[in-house]
Amino acid sequence: MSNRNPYVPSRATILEVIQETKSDTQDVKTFKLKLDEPFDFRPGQFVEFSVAGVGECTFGFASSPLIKDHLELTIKRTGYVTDNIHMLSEGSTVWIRGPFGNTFPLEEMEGNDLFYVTGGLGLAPLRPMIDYVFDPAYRGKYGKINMLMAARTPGDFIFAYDFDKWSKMPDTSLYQTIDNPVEGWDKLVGFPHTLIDQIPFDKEKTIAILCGPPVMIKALSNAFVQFGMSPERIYTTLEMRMTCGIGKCGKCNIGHKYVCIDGPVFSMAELSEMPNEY
Amino acid sequence: MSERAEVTNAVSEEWTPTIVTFLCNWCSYAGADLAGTSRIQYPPSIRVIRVPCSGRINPQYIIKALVDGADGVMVSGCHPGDCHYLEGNYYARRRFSALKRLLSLAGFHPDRVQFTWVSASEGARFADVVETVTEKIRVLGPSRLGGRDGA
Amino acid sequence: MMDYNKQSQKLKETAAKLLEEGTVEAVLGLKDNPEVGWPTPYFARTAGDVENLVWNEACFTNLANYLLDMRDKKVAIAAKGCDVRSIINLIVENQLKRENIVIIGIECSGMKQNDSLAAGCDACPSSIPNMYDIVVGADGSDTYKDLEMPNSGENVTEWAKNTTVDERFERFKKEIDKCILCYACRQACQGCYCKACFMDRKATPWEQVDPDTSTKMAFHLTRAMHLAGRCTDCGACEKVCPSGVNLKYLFKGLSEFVEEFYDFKAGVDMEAKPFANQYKQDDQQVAFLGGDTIVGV
Amino acid sequence: MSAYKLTLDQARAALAKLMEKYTVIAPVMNDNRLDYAEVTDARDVILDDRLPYKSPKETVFPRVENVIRFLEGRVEEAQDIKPILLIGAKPCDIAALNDLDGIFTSDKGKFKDSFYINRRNCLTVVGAGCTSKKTACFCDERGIDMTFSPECDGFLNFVDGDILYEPLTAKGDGLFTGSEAEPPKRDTKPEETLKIEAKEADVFATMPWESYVEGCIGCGTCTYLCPTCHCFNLRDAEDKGIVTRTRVWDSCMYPKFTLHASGHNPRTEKYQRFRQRVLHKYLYIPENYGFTACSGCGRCIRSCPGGLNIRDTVSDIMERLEEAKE
Repeated sequence: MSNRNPYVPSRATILEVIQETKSDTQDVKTFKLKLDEPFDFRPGQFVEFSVAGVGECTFGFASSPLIKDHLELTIKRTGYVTDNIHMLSEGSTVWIRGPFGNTFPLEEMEGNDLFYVTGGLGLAPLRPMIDYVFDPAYRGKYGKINMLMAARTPGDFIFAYDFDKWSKMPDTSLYQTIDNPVEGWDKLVGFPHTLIDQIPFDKEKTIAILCGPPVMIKALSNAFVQFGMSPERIYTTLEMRMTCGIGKCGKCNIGHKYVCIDGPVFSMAELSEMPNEY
Repeated sequence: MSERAEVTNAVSEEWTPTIVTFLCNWCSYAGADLAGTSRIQYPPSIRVIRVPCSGRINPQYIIKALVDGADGVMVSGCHPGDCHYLEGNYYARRRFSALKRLLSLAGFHPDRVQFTWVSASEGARFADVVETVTEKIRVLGPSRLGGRDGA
Repeated sequence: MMDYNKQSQKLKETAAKLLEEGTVEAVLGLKDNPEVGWPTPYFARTAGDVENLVWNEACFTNLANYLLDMRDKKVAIAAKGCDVRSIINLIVENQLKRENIVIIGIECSGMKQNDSLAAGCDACPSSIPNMYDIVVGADGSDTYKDLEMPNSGENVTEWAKNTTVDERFERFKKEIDKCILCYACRQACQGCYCKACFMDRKATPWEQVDPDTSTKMAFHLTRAMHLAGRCTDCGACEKVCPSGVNLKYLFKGLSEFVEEFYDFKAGVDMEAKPFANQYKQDDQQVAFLGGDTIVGV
Repeated sequence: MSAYKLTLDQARAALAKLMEKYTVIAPVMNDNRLDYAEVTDARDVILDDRLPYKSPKETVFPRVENVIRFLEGRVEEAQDIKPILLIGAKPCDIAALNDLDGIFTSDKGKFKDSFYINRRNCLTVVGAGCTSKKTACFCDERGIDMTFSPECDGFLNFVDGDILYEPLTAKGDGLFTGSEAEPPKRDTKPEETLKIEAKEADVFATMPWESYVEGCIGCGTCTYLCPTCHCFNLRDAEDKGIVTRTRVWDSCMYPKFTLHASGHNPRTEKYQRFRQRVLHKYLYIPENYGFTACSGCGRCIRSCPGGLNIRDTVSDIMERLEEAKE
């Protein structure tokens, strides 16, 4: 760790703004950023992203860690800061500090099948891992890959432009599901935890990686455990209200664990020992 | 410092106050429009915010304008009985009377907050009202809370 | 005169009876708390808990607020005049149901906080609560004695008539400067029961502490405005303030205004409509276009 | 090091001299209340047995503090720091400062907080003891000697109406001088009896939390006055085109403290927030840093309008844990 003051952000410039969702709300955008002082990060980590004069927010990385010249953040418009972020256009100056948090245990996962289950925006923090594993240099180290993506409506899928590429990867199955039936939709319908028994996977060899709203994570992990998977093999990445990202501000603790330094990646085995307050 | 002393000391004759003005869409805004199309002259002191009804104006807006340094606030709606929504301005009348008493108790000069009724056909009256209100506030001088952006 | 021991005795007996009969789930009262220096709120849930209840000259806490946490349960409350006024206001505003509350009306001629008369007691109109189910008189008996009240409260309207705008601003500013925006006044107020306060929309309480005073002014003025015709003058805001901000005069002045011009007083009539939720076609048009409300139209 | 004996008047004169070099914070009367505040006249300083209303944590962790300034294309640190001399800090407040040091500067925290360190380096602390225990004080149960604290830069002892100054570090050396004397004898430190030694699971869900918080109105005064509460928020403010990021206190007793942008809130109920406050001090910080972050000053108990009592709560938890063991 460098001597740099972890509170001081460095400058970044927005290269491109991508409108992600095509539904009526259109409330998710991906921001492609160029950093003045680039840094390396690992899948699972997050940054503190701020607009000067507006405020700071926490976001997980949404691009592959192997891309070195820029990074991407996928942001949903939900509050004061994100409203203002959504008004930014190409060339705007923003500020970034990070990376913070722990990472997915990629090395420990080698040799296993992977099963990603995501809900809505939950796909974004998993994208660094998905892209990392799909990279030809690392793909051989992992077995079969299942992906189950959930969204409210067909227009609410983020990174839809990548789905085609991902589904054509070797030994990979990609499933999409929406909450309620819609005319013209020929893929799955229903909440992810009701669907995992329809998807063939080897519960002894698979590691499940979940990300989505807290309700979905709770329901899904129960479903996986009932299905016979061991809690050590289920990983999730949690979200919490955060201010500092370095374990000082006292906001993101679950018991004595701080999501910003001990997390955000936890296995279900770890979570079951923590107080149920997330 | 006394409010009136400020005037003589700091304010030149040409100073025009900034008056945040809330106008109801159906009467007073149309009245202001009529004043404009009839080319009636009135001081350039008001900053108009159009609202659906005077009953829709949250007292918080008025308070916020004052504490953030507006020199005055003016609110105008339909005459009582003429409300487009039948009774909105009756509620507003009660609320604003209380608000004016409150602000006066807290030491905001009563002349800084003005409520009035102007109908769509009273273009001349609108200009008249703006002139009266501007003059009253001009005499008081700039708001003592006008720290922000030199308002 | 007041006999707090006998009142305590009567309160305990009544509470025990109510709990034993199962009429109520809990009796809301006060228990002794030497560390704070005055009794603090306490829910007696069993007949055994009743021994913890106290009644003495420092029982100034307005308990009406705590009923909001027990909305759908049947609760008895040890209530003074100010508590009852607050309960009536909350019933008027549909927050409480009369049938869920058993009021043990305790006669009170003013409470003491730190050896001086507690905030609000100086202007209390009567030693007898407006509404009650069970009587606890000044001497612990079943009849009220109708004691003489201090009646030394400030008449804010009179004060305002005799001061200039600058003097009034100075008083307001002096109080505002002490404020730390902790919102204890709001939390303790019976009228401030909103689930989401206008001040909480964007930021958390202490985030708002600006170097300038505008946010503090906006908070107190808007809160006073929201309490127009709803403030029962219980003084809870001043009693809990950690920095000693005394802004109750604003609320009191508004109450005087509402009573004078609209003939409305909060906490008197359970059947009344809330002040700001009604109008009369011939409402007085006070101080429209110019004029000083203080000196009339 | 030896001690120096001087009269109260001599001490005041020395203090007046020190005020040229330092911003002196000491207990002074402020609106009929004893508070740690900046001293403008050395005669105002009150050194007696009373405990000031607020804690002195603002000397190192101000309520509102500018930390970063955004300039054209770059950022700079924007702290405005003056050397501060804190006089008359009570042993409980010194213990609490040490707790804050542990949280913000120790190696166990993974990151160090440079804004805190900057201020801490500029702070000199001179303690003063208590002679009697006040209502709601429970420093003895927390293992703090109310008469003396060795963890500061110097200490003022009161001996027969005179002052005996005892320097403890190089920083505190030479602040006050007088005729040399022997430092007074010390009692042994009391034993730390009030603490929770249990697993999270044993305390978190099994204790009757709702019964502890019935009086709570959610005003947050407890966290405001607490000498060890240190939760904060970062907030941007713009003034005439210059954006400054400020660090402001926050409080876990407010519902918005943990509200997610999505609307989900892990702590919606009063009892959950109170549980966080108690367990953060008595369980989570001990787990992470190895000490309990409560100095037993009793401020939260004395000032609570609802009569919540952290000491009674913790001792009730201890009793229940004992019972469960048997």
